[in-house]
Amino acid sequence: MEIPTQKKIEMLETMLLSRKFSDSLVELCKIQGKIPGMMILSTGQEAVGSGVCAALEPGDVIITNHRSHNHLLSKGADPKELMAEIFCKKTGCNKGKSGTLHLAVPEVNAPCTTTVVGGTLPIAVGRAFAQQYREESAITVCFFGDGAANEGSFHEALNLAALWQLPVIFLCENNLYAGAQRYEEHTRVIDLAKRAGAYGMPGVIVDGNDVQAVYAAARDARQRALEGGGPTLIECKTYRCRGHGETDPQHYQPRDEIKQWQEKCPIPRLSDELVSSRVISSEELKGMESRAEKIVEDAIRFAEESPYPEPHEALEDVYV
Amino acid sequence: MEIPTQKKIEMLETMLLSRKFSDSLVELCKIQGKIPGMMILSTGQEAVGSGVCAALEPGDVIITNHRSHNHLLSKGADPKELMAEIFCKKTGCNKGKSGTLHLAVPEVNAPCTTTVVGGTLPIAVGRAFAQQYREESAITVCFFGDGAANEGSFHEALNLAALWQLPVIFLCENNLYAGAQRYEEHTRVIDLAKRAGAYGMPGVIVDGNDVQAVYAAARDARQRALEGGGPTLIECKTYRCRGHGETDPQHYQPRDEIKQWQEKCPIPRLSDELVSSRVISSEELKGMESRAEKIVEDAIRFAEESPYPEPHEALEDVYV
Amino acid sequence: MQKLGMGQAVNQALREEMHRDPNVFIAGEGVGVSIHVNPMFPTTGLLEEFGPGRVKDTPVSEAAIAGLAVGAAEAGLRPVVEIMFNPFFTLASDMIVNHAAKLRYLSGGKSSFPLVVRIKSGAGFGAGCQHSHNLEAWAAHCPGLKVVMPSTSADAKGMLKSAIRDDNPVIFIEHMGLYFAPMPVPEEEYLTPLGKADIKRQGSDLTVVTWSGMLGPAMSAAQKLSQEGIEAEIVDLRTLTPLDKETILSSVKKTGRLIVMHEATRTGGFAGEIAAVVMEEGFSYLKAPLRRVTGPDIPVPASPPLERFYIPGEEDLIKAAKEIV
Amino acid sequence: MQKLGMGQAVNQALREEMHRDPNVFIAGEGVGVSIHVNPMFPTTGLLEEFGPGRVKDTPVSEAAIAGLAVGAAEAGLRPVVEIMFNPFFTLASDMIVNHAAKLRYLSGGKSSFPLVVRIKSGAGFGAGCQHSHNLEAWAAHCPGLKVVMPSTSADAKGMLKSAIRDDNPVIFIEHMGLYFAPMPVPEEEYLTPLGKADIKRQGSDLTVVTWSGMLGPAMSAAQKLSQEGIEAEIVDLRTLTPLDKETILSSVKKTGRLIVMHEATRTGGFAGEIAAVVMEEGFSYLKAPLRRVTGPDIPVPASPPLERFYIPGEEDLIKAAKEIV
Ligand SMILES: Cc1ncc(C[n+]2csc(CCOP(=O)(O)OP(=O)(O)O)c2C)c(N)n1
Ligand SMILES: Cc1ncc(C[n+]2csc(CCOP(=O)(O)OP(=O)(O)O)c2C)c(N)n1
Ligand SMILES: [Mg+2]
Ligand SMILES: [Mg+2]
Repeated sequence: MEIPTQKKIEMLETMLLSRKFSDSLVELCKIQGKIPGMMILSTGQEAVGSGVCAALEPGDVIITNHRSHNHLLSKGADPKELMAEIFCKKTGCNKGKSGTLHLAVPEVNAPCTTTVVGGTLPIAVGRAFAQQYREESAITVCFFGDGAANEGSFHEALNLAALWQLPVIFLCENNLYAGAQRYEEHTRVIDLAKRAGAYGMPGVIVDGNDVQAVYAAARDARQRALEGGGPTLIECKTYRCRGHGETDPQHYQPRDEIKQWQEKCPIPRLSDELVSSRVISSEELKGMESRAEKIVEDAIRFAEESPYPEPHEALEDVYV
Repeated sequence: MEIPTQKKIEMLETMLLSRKFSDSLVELCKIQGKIPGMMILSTGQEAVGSGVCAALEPGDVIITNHRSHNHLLSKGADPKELMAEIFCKKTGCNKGKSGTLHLAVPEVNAPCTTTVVGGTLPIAVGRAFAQQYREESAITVCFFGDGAANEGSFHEALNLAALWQLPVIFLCENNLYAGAQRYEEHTRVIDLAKRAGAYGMPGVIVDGNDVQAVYAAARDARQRALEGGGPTLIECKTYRCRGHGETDPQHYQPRDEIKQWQEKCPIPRLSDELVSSRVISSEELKGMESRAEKIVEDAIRFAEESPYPEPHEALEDVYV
Repeated sequence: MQKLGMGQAVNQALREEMHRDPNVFIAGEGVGVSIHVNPMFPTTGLLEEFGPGRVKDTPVSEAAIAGLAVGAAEAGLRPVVEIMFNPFFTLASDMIVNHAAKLRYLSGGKSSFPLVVRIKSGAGFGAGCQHSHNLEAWAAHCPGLKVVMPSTSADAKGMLKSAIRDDNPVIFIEHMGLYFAPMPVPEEEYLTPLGKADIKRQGSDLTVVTWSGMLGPAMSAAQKLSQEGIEAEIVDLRTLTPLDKETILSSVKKTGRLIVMHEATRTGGFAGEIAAVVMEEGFSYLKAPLRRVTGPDIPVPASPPLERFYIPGEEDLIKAAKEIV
Repeated sequence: MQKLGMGQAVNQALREEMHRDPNVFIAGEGVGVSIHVNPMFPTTGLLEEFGPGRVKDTPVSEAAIAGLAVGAAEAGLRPVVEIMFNPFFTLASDMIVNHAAKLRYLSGGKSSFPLVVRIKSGAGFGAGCQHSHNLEAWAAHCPGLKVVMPSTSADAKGMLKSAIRDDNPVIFIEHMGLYFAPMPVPEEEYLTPLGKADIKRQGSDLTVVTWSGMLGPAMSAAQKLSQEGIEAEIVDLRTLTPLDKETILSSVKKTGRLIVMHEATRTGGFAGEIAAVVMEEGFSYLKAPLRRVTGPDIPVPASPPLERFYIPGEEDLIKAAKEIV
């Protein structure tokens, strides 16, 4: 099935936005005291969130993890509120309670983000169960990493989802590393997608740096789920171009490995195609880039100018 | 490879002993107050423990679960001490602290029995790790049920064992039920052995009511493990002829299903073969049966005549 | 008035709430088809009444069961999931403690998790410590959770209904020993509020704060003490968090003496919390040392004489009372 | 004397014990190759020194990591495994609580489990409650475990060495804030016993029982109080279980006043246990109400002003002290 031009442009836009967003954070978090906590980015992996979310409708739900910015921006979260939350400001989407790690944006159906590795999986099962229970025409996407695929929660969640044929996509973003451990150091199975077979569920391997392939795989899996065909495990093969977090010196990642993958960057891969096939002009591409830049600049200004929460606000929001 | 005659006789003996042991417990636990706690038996599944343990050397270790009697007897545990422990007596192998559910017999290298479903798997990984660490020529067998295969611990344990190529056999006793849930109600995968592939580990399906097939599979897996070939997942297909425990009315198990499986009883299957091929005579078989009966009678007498522990002994054995 | 065991009372509460609100569903290991065919058990008959769409038997997967509740609750359903025995709370604890309890806070109040986790607990059935381990103190140490532990069938019914309607995650712990003790339960619809202790017996000489399976022995001890002229006030805590300090403190103000009785092991048990609250806010009321009547610091053993040794009883409370009155 | 952060002290202890005993090995997520290349961290350099056979990086699988320790310990090895952050204790808790702590008891004393679980803990690094959640009270409520929480580098080193040689499972909790505070550590071989509190400051007016990251603020508060004529005795608990009641009680006997200070949330925190012990066994010593200086009953928030609000400090202790002296 063809991918509509409009979708391609949308995906290019969310990838550009995500990239600008991350790049600015790389710089910002170097400035002592500007951004508290860890800084975990998905530079180079933007095709995953952008491709998947382009295949979703607003009523579809995503549950995401510590490496969430690209997923959330692609799902339509407000960059200002995200940035303010990353700055731990009162105007952030979670009033500064979350910071960068647990950004929850229920307005765009991204209601739960967890930094417990593997935590997204059972929650996504529950969220998809609710969709099935209510006979909604909507699905849930669960993002997680290759490392998370070795948590017990992965196993229990996939088994239950397959058993009950829940409308969920388990989207494994295999970026070759879990912390400092390379893929071969955390499992012997060659493709994580193969694990789908252990639950009687289809498993799909996708080039995670090809946003169109990601989109197509997500669209197909979504369609199957809506038709009652149950869950799909999609493994997007990609690469963590930066460290686990921004303080990670990446001493264990071979330089040429990083370089090779940087050359597979998903953004020029799509933009070159769109420009060379004259879907957009180079000027339009430039325009898209500067719009993304402007959005990020505005978001940073908003975040910087926003106040921190008052200390006693810490006491709020524990209970309903 | 041929199975030595001596092994066949040994397996018949441990199966007979296990069966007499269980059958007597069926009756004993009907008598109010005689045996406290739950009574979980493996009637009809004796080929599994007997076949596996016959393939082991004394230095090999087993880690077992709530349905342990057959495993422990086959590994050589003293029937008197087992029975006394089941009776919760002071002379039991665990001084009455365990009762029937957590029988630990380190003397025969069965040091940990856990009734937390799935609990055996990570422990077995640790035990096998010690064997590898010390370069022992010995392996660990981990017993667990089909239900346990859906616990997260299964996943984490198999992944780690395969990654480190530990000398362990994961022995799944698929008796078609986990509590009142039939196999199809807890997973969609047709054969649990298939899950081995999710970890890059060999998986083997065995007729769990054919003790010789069980023995052969365990022997092969043991050999592979000793040669550095790492773990194996063996799925023994068998059937829980009695209820989950002795108070379970089995209302959810079709009568004819039970009957069909009773006809596949592993004991006559072996004894008929041995008698018809004149390895043993019918008289010798009778002799074996009455020896087993005698052992169980002695065990029961020992257990009945033994005292309960003194109340304050409850305070002992918490810390070294 | 009808007389029900606590399992039956729970059953009635589930049934009523499922009739009232289509968003309520139950899930767990054997909540539909069970190895127990016993009208005294909490979920008996619900599958027949509400069908497999709302009564969900699950695989043996405690993390997934708890995650199911977290995700479904966020969507606005009202899951009531069961953890078969209290020690298996460990396997569900990441989902409950790091997710159900925290995700609302982390969202800045945007998401909420109206779920109930029912847990069967209590020693006394000879199964040993992997089945019997009272861990209410764990849940009570986690802001974001409410922890309910009723002692009577009537409270169990009214509080479970309140728990299901509460918009917060509630840990609802049932003592299995109470399943088989018929007690009066009102026939008409009622809700029992969470967070309110209940004085089950008035007394002037000492306050006994207790909950769950220990209410019974506490009440009978009180009766015996009364014959010797000691009048114990029995405060049935019912809810551990939010803690009803007011009721505890005003009772201690009256009696000047405090005993806390629970089945859980002593060190780190919730008795400590109550002691601390009274020592902070009711110090001037106190006329005598505290006594804790609890399980000893050992795992629950299987053998009957050992298990009886473990479980605190009437005699222990009487002894403690006499020490301080 | 050498000055080491607590991470370095832990590192030295591990190194010495691994040299001494070939049965000691370490395992965990990134204990070998780490995303932190920092000499202040506890496992830096061990892979290079002892090789991948004894320094085992694992997958992200907390239950398997803990199970590895349980099984290997039963075999007589002395595993020291790491749980990266305290909230992930939940994921390992079945193996630790239902197995490491109970299997010896259930075996009637036949099997034993000489293992150490090292846990990194503490708020203050802006990561929020899924990384920062002090759960020592959970472990301390489980008979069969020992729970150690040192406050100084010297104690960390001596106590970790004792923990490794102990034949019981030991939960060893390190406050990450202390990794970066160099403190004197003896150069020569020494062992610090488990189960003994340490009076870090003598005082006559009130007793402050504290541990881990709170010792620092407690000591500086004591200094300020002293300038106002209030002399606080600071009891560094160091080991939660087995609890050194004797030291606590004799201090309270001297001062007549008790404050317990910990970083964990208040309700259900281990301060309650200490309050209860004193109220039971030292009631007559008490001249004033208890004060608890603890985290409030909220999850740890990420934003700096909120997180600072969470963490109890010097000022809170000074205020509490003045209330009761
Ligand atoms: C349960 C748990 N264990 C450990 C950690 C620490 N941790 C955070 S991210 C991470 C690696 C996760 O790898 P992966 O799932 O591949 O995601 P990636 O970071 O590569 O996107 C680890 C170990 C955690 N957050 N949660
Ligand atoms: C973690 C945990 N969850 C639930 C239970 C209750 N339970 C005991 S045995 C059992 C069924 C186990 O099924 P399976 O693994 O197939 O073993 P089988 O009983 O068939 O031998 C269950 C659910 C338990 N003991 N532990
Ligand atoms: Mg990864
Ligand atoms: Mg089974």
